[in-house]
Amino acid sequence: MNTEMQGFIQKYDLLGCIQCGRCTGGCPVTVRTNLNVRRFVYDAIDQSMLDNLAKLPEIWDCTACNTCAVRCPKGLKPVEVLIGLRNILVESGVIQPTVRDALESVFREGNPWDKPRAIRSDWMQGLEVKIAEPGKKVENLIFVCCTIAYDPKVQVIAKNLVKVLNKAGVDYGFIGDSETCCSSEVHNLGEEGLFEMMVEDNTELLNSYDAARIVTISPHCYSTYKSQYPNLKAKVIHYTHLLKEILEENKLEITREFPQKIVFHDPCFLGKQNNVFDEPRYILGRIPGAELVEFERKRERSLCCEGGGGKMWVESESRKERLAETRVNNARELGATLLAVACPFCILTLDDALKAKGFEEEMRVAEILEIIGELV
Amino acid sequence: MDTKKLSKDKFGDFMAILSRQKKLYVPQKEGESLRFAPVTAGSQPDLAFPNTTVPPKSVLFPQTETLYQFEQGNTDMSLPGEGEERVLFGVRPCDARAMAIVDSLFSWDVDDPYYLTRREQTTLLGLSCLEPGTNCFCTSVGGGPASTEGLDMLLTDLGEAFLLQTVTEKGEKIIQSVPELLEEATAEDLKAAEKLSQEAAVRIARGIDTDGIPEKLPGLWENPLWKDFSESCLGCGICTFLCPTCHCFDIQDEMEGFEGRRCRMWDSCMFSEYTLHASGHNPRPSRHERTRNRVNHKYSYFVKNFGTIACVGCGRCINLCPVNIDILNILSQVVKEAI
Amino acid sequence: MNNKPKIGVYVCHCGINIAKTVDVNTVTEFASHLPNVKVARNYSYMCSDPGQLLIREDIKNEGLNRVVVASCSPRMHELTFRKTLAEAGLNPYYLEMANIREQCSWVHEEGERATGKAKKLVAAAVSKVRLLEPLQEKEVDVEPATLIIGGGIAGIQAALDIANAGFKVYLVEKTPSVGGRMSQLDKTFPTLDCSACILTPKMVDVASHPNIELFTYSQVEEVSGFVGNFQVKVRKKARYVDVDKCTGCGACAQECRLSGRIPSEFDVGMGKRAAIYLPFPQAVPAKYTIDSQRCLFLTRGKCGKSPKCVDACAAGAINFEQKDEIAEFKVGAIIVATGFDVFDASRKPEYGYNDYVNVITSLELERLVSASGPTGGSVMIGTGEDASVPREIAFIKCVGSRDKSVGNEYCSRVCCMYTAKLAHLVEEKIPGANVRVYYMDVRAFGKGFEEFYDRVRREGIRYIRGNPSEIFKRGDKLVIKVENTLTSTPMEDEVDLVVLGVGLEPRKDAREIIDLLRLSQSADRFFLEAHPKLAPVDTATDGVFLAGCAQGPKDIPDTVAQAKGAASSALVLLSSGRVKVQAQISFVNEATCRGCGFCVEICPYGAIELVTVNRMGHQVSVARVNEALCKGCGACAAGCLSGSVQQKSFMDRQILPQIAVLGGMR
Amino acid sequence: MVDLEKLKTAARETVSRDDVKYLIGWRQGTYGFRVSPHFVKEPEEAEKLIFSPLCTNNLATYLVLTERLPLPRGEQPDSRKVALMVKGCDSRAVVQQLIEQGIKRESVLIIGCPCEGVIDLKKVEEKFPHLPGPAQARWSNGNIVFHLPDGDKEVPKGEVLAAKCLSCRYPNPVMTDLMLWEEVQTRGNDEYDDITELEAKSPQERWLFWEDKFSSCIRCYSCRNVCPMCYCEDCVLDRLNPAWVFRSNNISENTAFHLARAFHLAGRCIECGECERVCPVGIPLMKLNRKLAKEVKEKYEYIPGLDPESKPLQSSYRPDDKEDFIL
Amino acid sequence: MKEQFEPNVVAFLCNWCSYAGADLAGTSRIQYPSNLNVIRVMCSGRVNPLFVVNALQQGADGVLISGCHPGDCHYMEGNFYARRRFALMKELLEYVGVDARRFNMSWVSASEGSKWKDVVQGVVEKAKEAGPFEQFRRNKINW
Repeated sequence: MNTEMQGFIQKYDLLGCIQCGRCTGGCPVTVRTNLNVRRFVYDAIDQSMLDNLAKLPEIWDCTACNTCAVRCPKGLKPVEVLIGLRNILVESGVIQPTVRDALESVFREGNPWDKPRAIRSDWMQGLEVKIAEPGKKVENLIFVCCTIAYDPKVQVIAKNLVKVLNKAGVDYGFIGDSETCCSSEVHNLGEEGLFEMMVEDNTELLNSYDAARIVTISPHCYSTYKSQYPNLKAKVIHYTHLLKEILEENKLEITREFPQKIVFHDPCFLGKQNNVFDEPRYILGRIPGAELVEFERKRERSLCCEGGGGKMWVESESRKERLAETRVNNARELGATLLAVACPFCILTLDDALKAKGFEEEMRVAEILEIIGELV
Repeated sequence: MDTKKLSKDKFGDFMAILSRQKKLYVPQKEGESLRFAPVTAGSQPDLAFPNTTVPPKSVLFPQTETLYQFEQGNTDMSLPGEGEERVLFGVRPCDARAMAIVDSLFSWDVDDPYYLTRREQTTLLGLSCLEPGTNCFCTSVGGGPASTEGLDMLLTDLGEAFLLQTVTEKGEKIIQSVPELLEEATAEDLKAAEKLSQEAAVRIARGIDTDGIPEKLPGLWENPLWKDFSESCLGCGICTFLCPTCHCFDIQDEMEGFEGRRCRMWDSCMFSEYTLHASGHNPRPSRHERTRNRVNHKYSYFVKNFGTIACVGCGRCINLCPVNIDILNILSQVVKEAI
Repeated sequence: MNNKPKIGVYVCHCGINIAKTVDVNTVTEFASHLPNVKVARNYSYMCSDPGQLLIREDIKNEGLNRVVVASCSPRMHELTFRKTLAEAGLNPYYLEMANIREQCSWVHEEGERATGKAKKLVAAAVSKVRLLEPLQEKEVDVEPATLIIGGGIAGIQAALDIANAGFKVYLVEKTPSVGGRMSQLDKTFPTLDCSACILTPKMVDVASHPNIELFTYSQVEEVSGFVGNFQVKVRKKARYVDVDKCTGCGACAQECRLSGRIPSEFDVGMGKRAAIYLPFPQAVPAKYTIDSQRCLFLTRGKCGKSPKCVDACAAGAINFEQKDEIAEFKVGAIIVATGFDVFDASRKPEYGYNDYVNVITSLELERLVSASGPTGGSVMIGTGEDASVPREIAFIKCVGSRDKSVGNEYCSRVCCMYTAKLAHLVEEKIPGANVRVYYMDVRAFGKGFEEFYDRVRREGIRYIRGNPSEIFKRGDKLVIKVENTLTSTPMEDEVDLVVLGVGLEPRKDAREIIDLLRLSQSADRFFLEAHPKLAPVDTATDGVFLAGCAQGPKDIPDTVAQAKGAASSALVLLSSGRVKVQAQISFVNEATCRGCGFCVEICPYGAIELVTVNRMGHQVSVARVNEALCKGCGACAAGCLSGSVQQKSFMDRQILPQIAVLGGMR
Repeated sequence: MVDLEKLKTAARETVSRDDVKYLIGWRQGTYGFRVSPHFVKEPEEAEKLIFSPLCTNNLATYLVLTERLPLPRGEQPDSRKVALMVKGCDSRAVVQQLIEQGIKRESVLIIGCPCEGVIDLKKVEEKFPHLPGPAQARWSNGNIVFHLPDGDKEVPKGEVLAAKCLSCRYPNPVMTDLMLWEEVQTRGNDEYDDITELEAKSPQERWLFWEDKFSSCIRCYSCRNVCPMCYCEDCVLDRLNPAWVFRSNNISENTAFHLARAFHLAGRCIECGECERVCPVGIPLMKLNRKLAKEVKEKYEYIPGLDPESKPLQSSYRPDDKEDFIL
Repeated sequence: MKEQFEPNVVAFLCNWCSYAGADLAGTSRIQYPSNLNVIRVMCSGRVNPLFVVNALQQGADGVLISGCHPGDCHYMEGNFYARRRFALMKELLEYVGVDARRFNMSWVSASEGSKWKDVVQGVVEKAKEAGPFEQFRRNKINW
């Protein structure tokens, strides 16, 4: 047994657990997998069990939505126990090839998508983008997110942000090619060593700018910078904070009518984990002609889309329909014509679900920036 | 008295012999300040100064001095040791004159054994003051760059060599103890030294005609000038502690558990508790009475008692006053007011 | 008087407890040579009668004026030996003890070292005792009256006990009626007797007792003074109804334009009242009050042509000109019985309390099952035509208790039992209903509790172990997401009604009381008692006592018991009539005080104030210690830059010699 | 921009007021680069007032230095206001005195002189030694121009300014009744680099450093007397019973004296640097004071002399104050 | 033979928690080094930080302040003031080169007799490591 395992009880405060079951009760994936996170907290107290626990396939079902930690009455973080178990596997090298590739890609290229560093800013082509310079004052330093930078399906988010920022005349700067992965998913996949390294590197990089705020586009980057980077000098915000600010100060006008019935899906990393609920709704509320409806499971009770927790690179078995499909179904029942989100992962999972369900005719999944960009 | 010449290349040997004979004090840096301290291995004499921050009185009249030690519940007391022979090298003429002034106080009505013994055991080797400081005014108070009053021997830096002029027997003895290092001084040497000190005297930029000041002061007792000049006074002890002629002391018992010692230590007439009575009454309750006392003591009372002004014009009180209270300005105001 | 120290040093053998390790003869011999020591002796038991006699004889015969006893801890026998000194006619504070047992002979086996340390401790004591000064223990009279803040069951009970003992009580209640939370309850566990039936008579007694002056709709504004002598200011808020004229007929409320339009506090918002109202039918006093925040006339200056209540009141009791009044009086003791707030269920958004009408709190259910409640005692979801009777009913316990995520780590102590009670009542009111209780632990610790829990379970209430995590709607059912932790089964339970077993919290306005009385809070934010076990009703402020849920969650029997405890503590004070104040207190050398007020800020008891004095013609401000308030901690003395504040018996000049001896003696 | 005419006019008007006792400002000294505090009682005395890079003195000290002599029975003390010219740092002293009730707000009239930094006399006298006649200086575009007998000399600020001014965070008075001219730009953002540097040394090195400095102390008490925060009428360090520190001059008592002095200023020192400036033997006292200022800022987020409504640091606490040093 | 250095530690204990805790260690007969001597004050808030300077001057090789745990102060707040004062005094002492091992502060409650032993052992051990503190001692310098 290594010393890391010795520390499991202390590290995750396992003895603080009173077995109330709120973690498992709140876990969104229990309806479709065998994951019972409380049992892991309970079983992990026996150090000799750790290696066996780490081999259970359920540990890869967790989406890191954090509901278990938010709900825990004793302040424990059951999700981290699962990540700790993943770490044991990663250390021993027994991981799925897709995961290994993603981690290696972060190490080599600074992104999990196995794309070259050099083309990170390719999405900017044809746009008037301001690039921030280290040491120079900039109000808003924009952090793009690997998925948005590389995945052509969601690059539009960043492009539209540029459009919005330019229109609003906000002082901003992008990082450009030196931008590297926030490593949220590296942590969630259990690669602690790489994560620590990335935190150090990224802290140095981000602190080299004289920025008042770091504006993240993805809630995953937002949440990670906010809670796992203790030494950042600038304040970290999500773009919805900035966009709300812009709209409040009337720096941007949405003139075009948009007669749609919109339902907003709260991303876990934005809502549950960081209590950003009102900003996206404010922005959507400013769209002329749009009608806002709400899910039954909204805000603190929002249902996870299963995009996080490294699930982009992990295949796991399940019993029932995907939560993203449930979500799309619910949206359809509400009569929504537009399912709005504020997260690149949610876009990908919900859009997939939409297509799998064949609802493309009646409904559309779109990022808030996508909509706003179209309307200004 | 004798005149000799000490070549600079033999200066090191000269000092070495002196330090073997007696405890040798030379001006040395301590912190940022310059003061007389015993020569130890590796200590550096520093002679490029108008005068030391702390005057040499700190050796003859230490800031703190144990008079005797005692134990509670026990009438025995123990006295300090015998003391030792010492030499102070590099004393400026003004500071030496100051010691002569202090001598008259400590041998006044009652001989002070602590001071006088130490004075007797100490030889003062002076150094002519060839680069006067900004606020030097020794020439206004009866001194000069090459004054020998209070010294046992005066040295003058002639460039390649020092000219040695003995003043007392103690000085003679020093010369006699190092015959091998010395050569006879020539008339030219004496002349050169004379010239150097005269030139130095010319370079003294500040001064005042002190004639009549002692007589005028008593009449200015209630004059507003004291208030005017003391308004900005902080009541600190810089001007007095660093004055080479100030000699006031306090006696205190310092207790440690059941043991204690009686000691005397420098006091300053600028301190608020200086003349504070046990009743709480203070005849000099504010800074203007104290300022008045400081000037009067030097330029009036001491003159009356000992026939000399108790100020040697070293300029320390002007140089170091944090609020630019300038005794020359006070004196010139005294002169003006008296007319 | 010649006060040159003449010290007697008495070294105790304590049988062999000290003498076995410490060479008491050597220590005695050593002590005899210390300055100012006249006598040094040792004896087998200094605390025994002969031992004390030895000291008394020496004081008389040798003219001793200071005593050092080297024996056990001063915490053990300081008072004993002070008495010895006093009996011999010496000021008891001329004593210093050297602890050569607990902190020497018992903890160091090696004789030579222990003896050496004992010598040092004795020398340090001698060095200090020489400088001690005589102190006077002052006594002050106690005002034979008590202020009780809070008119719930705790305040009511304490008031009745003290009043029955013949002392004056001022009972101050913030709301228009006494009764508190207990009056909102329907039945009480585990006996199921009617809450109103047992409470109402006591409410009436309080109002009619000749020794009790009742202030309802009033607030304590200011408390100054100290134990035995508190000055109190109470603001009687304007009711806009002349209580002497009001007959409580209720005609005004019926006529009020806002009748049935304002959520009733008593019914937790489920029922409605008028702008002029009686909080509940059995309210005491049975006098109406106008809600100045709602009344149309008071808020807008206009109510139709004229206020309807005025027209309706035959007694002419309504008076819109009424102003707040201030009452001032003196008391010797204060009892804080301010109660609790129920946990605000909307702080757990995952339970959808704000979103769903069929998610209610236990207090709301309490009103629903009450015959005097908004539904006349039937358990219904919603109101009016949409109202329906729930069949599937779930209780969730520990809502807002034992939960760090809302900052409440404590157990609220009543939820387990009231849940059992309510489950039982629901089952009784809705025959055939399916009632289940979701729980983490069942804590049935009180008398008859376990038996009641047993009964309820046997009646068919299902207890499922698992704390629900989320509630949302699916169709017309509520879905409870929960894990049955006994079977490790995550499940979704569909029900009609969810009852949240909300916990008890410190009152939101607790800060006002803290500032008023300088109380402290424990980690759970309830008021802190002086000692959790041995002084559970006392506080760190002498003369201020706690009763009921203000100190921590409690059920009714415990509340009443503590109220009686607080009443008896107050009575001890009142009936003795005198109270001794600390002697080793702080004092100020006004001549050197610079008036910066650091000590004033530091003093936890508000015992120091700045006063203006004439110093040789100048008005200067200096600190002054109120000797009755000072508790003698000395924190002011250590914080005084000019050394002007000193603590008697612990003055700088008394401590520094101790340091010199202990630090310097090798 | 310094406007001397405006300053003098304001001073004349101020001292003409019935409720003003006198005004304290600066005037040229008797020689060299010295400046002396100037007490203006009559309007015509305002003519001598100056404001220049030579005005080092923190005049706030005089608000608490005046002796309160016994008044004859029946005579009322002069309770009129004292008008005071302040630089940024000086104004913090006034604010801190208000916090500590050392003075009353109504007894002082604060005239603000936004300041571009004052000289370090030692640095200047090294550059231009031996100047028996008085000299003047003024600020000029980031430089300081000295008017010397042999013509004007312009020197970059960095070469002659006092260290405290190079990292000054509060060049503009933080509280005034009258601001004489427009505020100047804040120059520094003090990171306490000098303190960190000394902290990095070994304990032995630090002891030797301070031993050297403290052993040269002559206990003249100028550091204490010049300090605007040291206004106890009877300083504990002067007291004989109990004798906290003996008057004896030796390394033990000197060290104890300086520790006590520094500690008493914890959370109170407003870093005007006067103690270090006046020390005749050059003890770097600000290195002591600033160490505590740094700790107070880091540990308790407290900066003295800014908010007259704030509670003094030494008489306040937070339940969650750091306690990593406790066993 | 090289004699082992026996340090002298002066401790200030509050009456209600730490002094009582030390008494408890006594009644429980828990053994600890005899190098530490206690001065009893009513509250750790009474301890003037200058006492520490004074103790070092008067010959102590180490100093300990001990009071109630935060929130447990008999006088409610005294130990909070003590904590602030000594946090700063400790910094100051270390800054002038006083060995960090010479100054200690602890929270020991009336029930922590064995913690008291640990504290004393630790403090004495540290003072021993730091060695005699001659440089600052009064009686070595000018007597």
